[in-house]
Amino acid sequence: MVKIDLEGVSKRFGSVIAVDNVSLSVSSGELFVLLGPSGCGKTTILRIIAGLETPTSGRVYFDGVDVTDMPSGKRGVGMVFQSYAVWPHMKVYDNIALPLRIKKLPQSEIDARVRSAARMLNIENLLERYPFQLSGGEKQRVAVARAIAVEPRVLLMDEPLSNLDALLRVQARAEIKRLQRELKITTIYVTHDQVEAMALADRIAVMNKGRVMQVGTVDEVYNKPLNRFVAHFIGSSMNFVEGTITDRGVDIGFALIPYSSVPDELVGKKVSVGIRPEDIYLEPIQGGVVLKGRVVLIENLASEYIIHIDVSGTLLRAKTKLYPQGEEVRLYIHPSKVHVFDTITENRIHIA
Amino acid sequence: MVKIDLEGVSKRFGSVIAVDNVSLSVSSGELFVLLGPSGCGKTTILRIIAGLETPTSGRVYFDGVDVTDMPSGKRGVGMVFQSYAVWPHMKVYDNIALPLRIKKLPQSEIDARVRSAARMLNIENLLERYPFQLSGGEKQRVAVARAIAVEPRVLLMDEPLSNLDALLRVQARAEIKRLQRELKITTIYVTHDQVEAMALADRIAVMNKGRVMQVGTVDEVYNKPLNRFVAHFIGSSMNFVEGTITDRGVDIGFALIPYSSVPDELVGKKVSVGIRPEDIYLEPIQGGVVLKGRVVLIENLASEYIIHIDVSGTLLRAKTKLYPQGEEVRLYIHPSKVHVFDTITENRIHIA
Amino acid sequence: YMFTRPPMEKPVIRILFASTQLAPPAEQAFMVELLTEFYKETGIDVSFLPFGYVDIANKLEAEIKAGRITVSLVGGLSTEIDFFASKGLLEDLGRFGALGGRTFLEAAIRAVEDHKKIYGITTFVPWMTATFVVVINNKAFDYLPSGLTKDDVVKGTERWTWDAMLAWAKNIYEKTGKRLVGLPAGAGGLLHRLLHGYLYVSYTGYQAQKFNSPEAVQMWGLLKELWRYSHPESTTWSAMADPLLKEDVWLAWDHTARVISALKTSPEKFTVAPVPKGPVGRGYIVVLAGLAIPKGAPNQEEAWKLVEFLTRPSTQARIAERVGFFPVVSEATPAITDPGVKKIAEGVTAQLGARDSIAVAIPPLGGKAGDFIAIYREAFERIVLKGEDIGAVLSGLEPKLKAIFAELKMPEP
Amino acid sequence: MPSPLRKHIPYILVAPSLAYLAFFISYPIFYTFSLALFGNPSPMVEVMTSPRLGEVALYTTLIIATVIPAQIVIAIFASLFFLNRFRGRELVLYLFIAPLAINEVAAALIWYTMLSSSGFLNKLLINTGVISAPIYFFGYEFIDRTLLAIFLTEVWRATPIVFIIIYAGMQMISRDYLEAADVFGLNLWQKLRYIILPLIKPYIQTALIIRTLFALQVVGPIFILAGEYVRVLATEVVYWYSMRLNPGVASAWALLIGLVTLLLGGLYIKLLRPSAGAT
Amino acid sequence: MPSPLRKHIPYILVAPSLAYLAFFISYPIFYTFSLALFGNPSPMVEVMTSPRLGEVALYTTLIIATVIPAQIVIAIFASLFFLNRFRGRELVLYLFIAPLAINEVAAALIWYTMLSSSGFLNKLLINTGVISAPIYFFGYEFIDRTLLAIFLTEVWRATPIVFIIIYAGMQMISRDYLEAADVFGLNLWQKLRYIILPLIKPYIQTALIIRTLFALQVVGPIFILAGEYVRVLATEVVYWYSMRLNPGVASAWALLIGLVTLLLGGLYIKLLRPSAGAT
Ligand SMILES: Nc1ncnc2c1ncn2[C@@H]1O[C@H](COP(=O)(O)OP(=O)(O)OP(=O)(O)O)[C@@H](O)[C@H]1O
Ligand SMILES: Nc1ncnc2c1ncn2[C@@H]1O[C@H](COP(=O)(O)OP(=O)(O)OP(=O)(O)O)[C@@H](O)[C@H]1O
Ligand SMILES: [Mg+2]
Ligand SMILES: [Mg+2]
Repeated sequence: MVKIDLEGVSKRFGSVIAVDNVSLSVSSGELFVLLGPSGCGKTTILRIIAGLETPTSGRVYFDGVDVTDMPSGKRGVGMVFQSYAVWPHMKVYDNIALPLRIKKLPQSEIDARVRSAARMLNIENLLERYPFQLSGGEKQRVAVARAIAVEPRVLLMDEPLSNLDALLRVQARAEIKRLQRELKITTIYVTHDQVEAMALADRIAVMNKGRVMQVGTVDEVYNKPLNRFVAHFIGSSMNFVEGTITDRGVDIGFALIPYSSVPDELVGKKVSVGIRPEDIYLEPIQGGVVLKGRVVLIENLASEYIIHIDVSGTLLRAKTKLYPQGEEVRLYIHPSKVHVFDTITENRIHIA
Repeated sequence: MVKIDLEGVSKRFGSVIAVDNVSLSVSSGELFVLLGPSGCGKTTILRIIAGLETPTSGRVYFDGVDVTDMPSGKRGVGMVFQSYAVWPHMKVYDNIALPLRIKKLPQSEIDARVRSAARMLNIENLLERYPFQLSGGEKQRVAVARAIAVEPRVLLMDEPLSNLDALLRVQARAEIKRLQRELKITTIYVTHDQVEAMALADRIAVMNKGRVMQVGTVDEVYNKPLNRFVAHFIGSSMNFVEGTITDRGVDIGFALIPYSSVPDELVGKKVSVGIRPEDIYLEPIQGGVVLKGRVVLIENLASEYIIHIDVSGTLLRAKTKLYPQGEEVRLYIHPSKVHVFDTITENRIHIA
Repeated sequence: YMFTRPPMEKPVIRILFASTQLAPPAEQAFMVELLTEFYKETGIDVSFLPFGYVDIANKLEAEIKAGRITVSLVGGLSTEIDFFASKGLLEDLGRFGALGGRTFLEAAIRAVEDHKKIYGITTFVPWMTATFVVVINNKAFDYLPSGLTKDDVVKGTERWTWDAMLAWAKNIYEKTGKRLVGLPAGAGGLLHRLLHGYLYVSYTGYQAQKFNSPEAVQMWGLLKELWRYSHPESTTWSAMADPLLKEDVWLAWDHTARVISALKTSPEKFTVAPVPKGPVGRGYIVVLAGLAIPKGAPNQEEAWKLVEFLTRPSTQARIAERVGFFPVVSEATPAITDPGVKKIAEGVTAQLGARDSIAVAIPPLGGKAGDFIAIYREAFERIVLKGEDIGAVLSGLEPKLKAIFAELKMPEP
Repeated sequence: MPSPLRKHIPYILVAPSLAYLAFFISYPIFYTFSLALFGNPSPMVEVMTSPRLGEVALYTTLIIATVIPAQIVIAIFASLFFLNRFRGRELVLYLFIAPLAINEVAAALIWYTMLSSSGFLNKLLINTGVISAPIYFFGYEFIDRTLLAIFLTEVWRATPIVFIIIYAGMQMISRDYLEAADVFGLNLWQKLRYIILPLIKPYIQTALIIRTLFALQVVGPIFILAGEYVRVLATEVVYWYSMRLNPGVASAWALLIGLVTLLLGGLYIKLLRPSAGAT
Repeated sequence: MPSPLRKHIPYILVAPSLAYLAFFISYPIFYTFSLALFGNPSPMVEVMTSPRLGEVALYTTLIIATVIPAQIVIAIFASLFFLNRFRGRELVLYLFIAPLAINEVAAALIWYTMLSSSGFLNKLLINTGVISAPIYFFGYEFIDRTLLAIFLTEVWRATPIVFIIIYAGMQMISRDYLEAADVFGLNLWQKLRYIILPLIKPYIQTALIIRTLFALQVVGPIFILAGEYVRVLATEVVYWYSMRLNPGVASAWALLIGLVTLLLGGLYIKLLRPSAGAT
């Protein structure tokens, strides 16, 4: 129920710029996901919001109130630390209960909350253990349980499920989402798992080298990446082909991707053209451009295949559930699924 | 270049049985993946192989030699700890170099190996930092670099890439695989990421509650899960429907999955039938069984959709790239992609 | 010790001088300095060897038994020499005749005479002395009680009694509101000496014999009274120099060595007086060090030369100034240059020379010395500090005191 | 280290040190016992029936029971304080630790001089008009205040040791744990109670043991500040050994010190057993 | 704690303790200085020009420079040893720590008795025929052996303190780091050199400071074992204070002790600055 705003926040550690002039707005009750490569500053942003780190410059607002200098404990945040930070001298139960005791909740309420959080994360049978008696994933779940049990106004989760198996992760993710919705907790969620990001996020921010590259819904980020970095980073790794804009579309050497209304000023521009493997079809689609190629390699991912195809010397990867029949194949690409970026600025060129 | 055998290995911590009578055989030069839910004993097995934990019972052999009581350092293993265990008082460079120095390698060789490992994991620019100056993912990469730089006979990796973003993970994974192949390092790799498991593994062991449930290639485990647990655990979560075997196939209430040669003794058996979401098609397939259903919910995973479909009161999930047209849909299932398990023993019933 | 010896011209005679005194390093250094001068003068090279008292006894005994004596001269307290003599380890010094140009003090002569009476020989030559005195801040003279003059105090006349001191303290207290008498009743203080060697002797004539007697009860009564005008911090003081300097007290009784620094710092402030007397006399302890020659010692003539050197007034004056032991010859005092030391030396001379004085020595009790002291200190604590009944305390402690002397088969002093 | 063979390695490695233990440690201990226990009358019996025992027990307890807790508390707060990095921190820290470098006898003398009736404190208070007559801290009549002076001196002199140990412990606490506490709203007191104190238990234990040990051995300052009239175990040892020349009884008192130390040490270890999880 | 306002909180919280620092800590320190420096002649000048200074420096250095390193080494190995859990560990541990409970004077007496010419050791060796004449450890002529006896006594008595501190430190090392060392083939020495010692630097530092401090203050045992012939800084303080009754010179020596302590303390802190990363 808190709206969080970052205004030009930067953080330097000596000569390292961990966060570089980030401005963000997280709506009240939103589940906001931070995505980005390792070392891009996600943890640092969470820590700044939590009040564990003072930004070198810039301000943080909760509901419009400047909290940049407010001590951490007063901000009403709950946090899952990337390193868990489970207190080693307390049993799991006490780890989860301590923040509640601090809040002077009645004993019965504390017990109920601890057990419900433990149930959500499948650690009910571990409540009497000490952290050193837990496996990595179990410890991580304790950290998550501790953060959600306090039902904070703001929930900050730093890769909370990275050490869990797929099944449990889906389950835990669903529980977190439910709780978050129910209590309308403004949540900022760091993850490396794009499926998780997409399943959870109201909106996503994609970061790189301390900067925010794009903020938007899953669809926006996936379908309209603002620059080459985002396009490359989101989804399975994109095929890139160099090309030139002509008045009829984009010429990528071995094919022309037709666009009807190309603005004159763009004509002749060198561009990088990105196509996702999953947007390359082996069966005909409506309005698709046809390419001819030769299958070079087939990777079996159990439920689907990555097919490496040589198209006039350029290697493209296509993701498909169908095993290709024969070596020579026809590929179909829809112009609306083709992303065009300026070769120099790497920014998206809107073209249709 | 070492063949590893576990023979009836168990490990108890007080009343907790972390590993329960596990026998495994990892071939020389193999990349063997351990998969299983959080807390199932993966780390414990690695630690037993590394010599950090003495099994309560059972023996460990390296190339047929009993190493159960051999001190860890003598075994020639390299390990990536789940908690990284990067030495905090040493710079990244020294963390990677120390094990090499211990081996008395020439200085130039050490430097070359440190830099090459760092390059593989994209941490070349962090060599002069202390661990406390690193992000979580960076620390994890240091741990990986340290383990691979020693070029051990046996490489044990406990979720080595869990804190990396997808792109980097793919890259690192490829590098690890390459190195492992090149040097023929027997590798045991723990991961929660099934895509990773499938991309890397020569063979997979699926564990549950300290036991090994199935060992096999990716294909075997995925296509012929030996029991309900493996079927459920591997791949995106399977649809399960109760049914009964008849002489013509398996009756699942709203449809009959036809099998031509049902052994007589199986007729009348209660079974659980599992169908993976990716094996439910919205377009006709050859030899498929047709079901009719109503779309209840569509989850957008950006590159594909999970479609929840009500089929005569039973909810099935289908994974598809196509957005369904209209509410009423037809589903197609191929009998060869249907997994049949005994409802009581939960073991696979081979039927065709 | 590194000091450059002069080049050897004539054949050097070496003698060993073993001493229980002046063992502390700085005093040793002083002795070495002194002996270097002696060497320059006589060509006799003396090695000064500080030893424990028991060690010297053992060494002498062993050497005499073996017939190979190395030590030519022994320095020690008169009581220690008494012990050596009782074992027959010493030469008769009578044969060396008198030392000219110096007059030994009354008390010193008496000690030598005492030994002669027991052993029939002159066992030692007095060397140096120390005793307890009363140091007075000159301001106190403004508060003398009626019937007591400054002269009485300084000269130690009939009127300078413990009662007079009490009256004086009381007068000071009434006029200034301050308790300005100081006694060394702290942990390392020598209060017990005041008790057995001064007050008891002055009131009963003995240190221990009349421990529990009406005279003793009277004495304790006086002390209790005096305590009321004594500085309360006295129980933490082991030496009076500091309280005197800070003017925490005006009248203080203590060992010469423990007040000397005050007098060295501000000689003009203080007067040193002999101790007051009691009904029986002016009881006081004299600590006397003497020089003796072991039986059959080598180079006895040279040793005697050293004795002569060490008892010369000029040497004595220097010893007083450097190590705080006082001269045993009256000619030495005027030779002292430091005004503070000189003041004390005068006080000591006055005390040692007083006619009505009863000099006593600390009884040589060996391992029982601690028990002996403890009895007096316990009496003080219980009677004066805790206010217990005098008679009861004394009767309670008396058997213990007697037991000590009984055990050692010694007469009670 | 798993091997059963390797389990013996420590023993083999330290065979010499075990011999050392057996001989050089046990023998002297037995020697003290024999000195203290045998004799006629047995010095230990003498001590146990001595009328001073009560007094000694009282003062020893009083001093130990006030000084040590005060030191632990001060050291904990000082450590918390010095964990903040502020300008001039190093200087203040050194100043705080400085008394360590002062000999205990010297320290006692300084405090004696400062608190004595004509000392600095009284002069200051009189000159500023706060009091008109000096406050006496020393002397038999003011033994309560003397105890206060002993308390102050000991705290002044020996707290830095406790501080050094506890500060080292606090610095070792992983920042994560404290940050988690901050985030979850624990205030300073709660952080202290629930996180810091449990985690530094082994240090508090070490500090307590070391301090008790030394507090039980303090002699010089007590003699200086209180004369003979505040008797504690250690002053009895010195008194019997060097004033009464009775090594037997001195040993018996020394043995009592040893026993009390071991007893308290055992108590601390028992009370401050680290929570199972704290590594 | 980010807020600029909060930055002041520590100051406010500890205003009283700052006052305490200013008054109760600084004043006595200045007092010692003034006592030691002023006077005519200045006691400090007297000390610095005294012929004993060389001797005192020699013996002090000899004792400090042998005892403390030996203690650190023994304590490190003992800690390594006691980290292994073996049967009877607690008992051996208590035995090892036991000398702590013995008063330093008592300890010295025990060793004196044991090593004296008619003592236990000589009797043992003579009776077992190892030697025929007693070995003398004490007396002016055998001052080298007396130093050995002092060394043994001090090591025996005070090593447990060093041990307690270093052991606490080793127990705090996260098991992970040691396990990583095991896996990567570091042997015991390498583990010690590369992992354990760097990580316990702060503890070694604490132990060094505390031990140096106390070693510089030892008087009783030296007087007992060596009489007056082994002169160190601390014995000079006592000598000048209680034998020569000269607080000025005593203070000057005490000040020297203080300076040496601070100097060595500073040195330890400098040499053992924890590696930047070790928290
Ligand atoms: N010291 C211990 N005491 C008690 N139980 C323990 C101890 N160590 C591990 N366990 C338990 O043993 C089981 C196996 O632990 P292990 O660490 O091997 O799991 P894991 O498969 O690695 O799990 P994860 O994926 O969460 O890391 C877990 O249930 C854990 O709680
Ligand atoms: N104390 C520090 N000193 C120097 N650099 C630091 C420090 N802390 C973090 N950094 C650097 O700041 C950058 C951002 O770190 P941060 O922990 O926010 O990354 P992250 O996005 O959370 O990465 P990961 O996904 O790997 O956890 C990294 O490059 C890291 O190396
Ligand atoms: Mg991070
Ligand atoms: Mg694990």
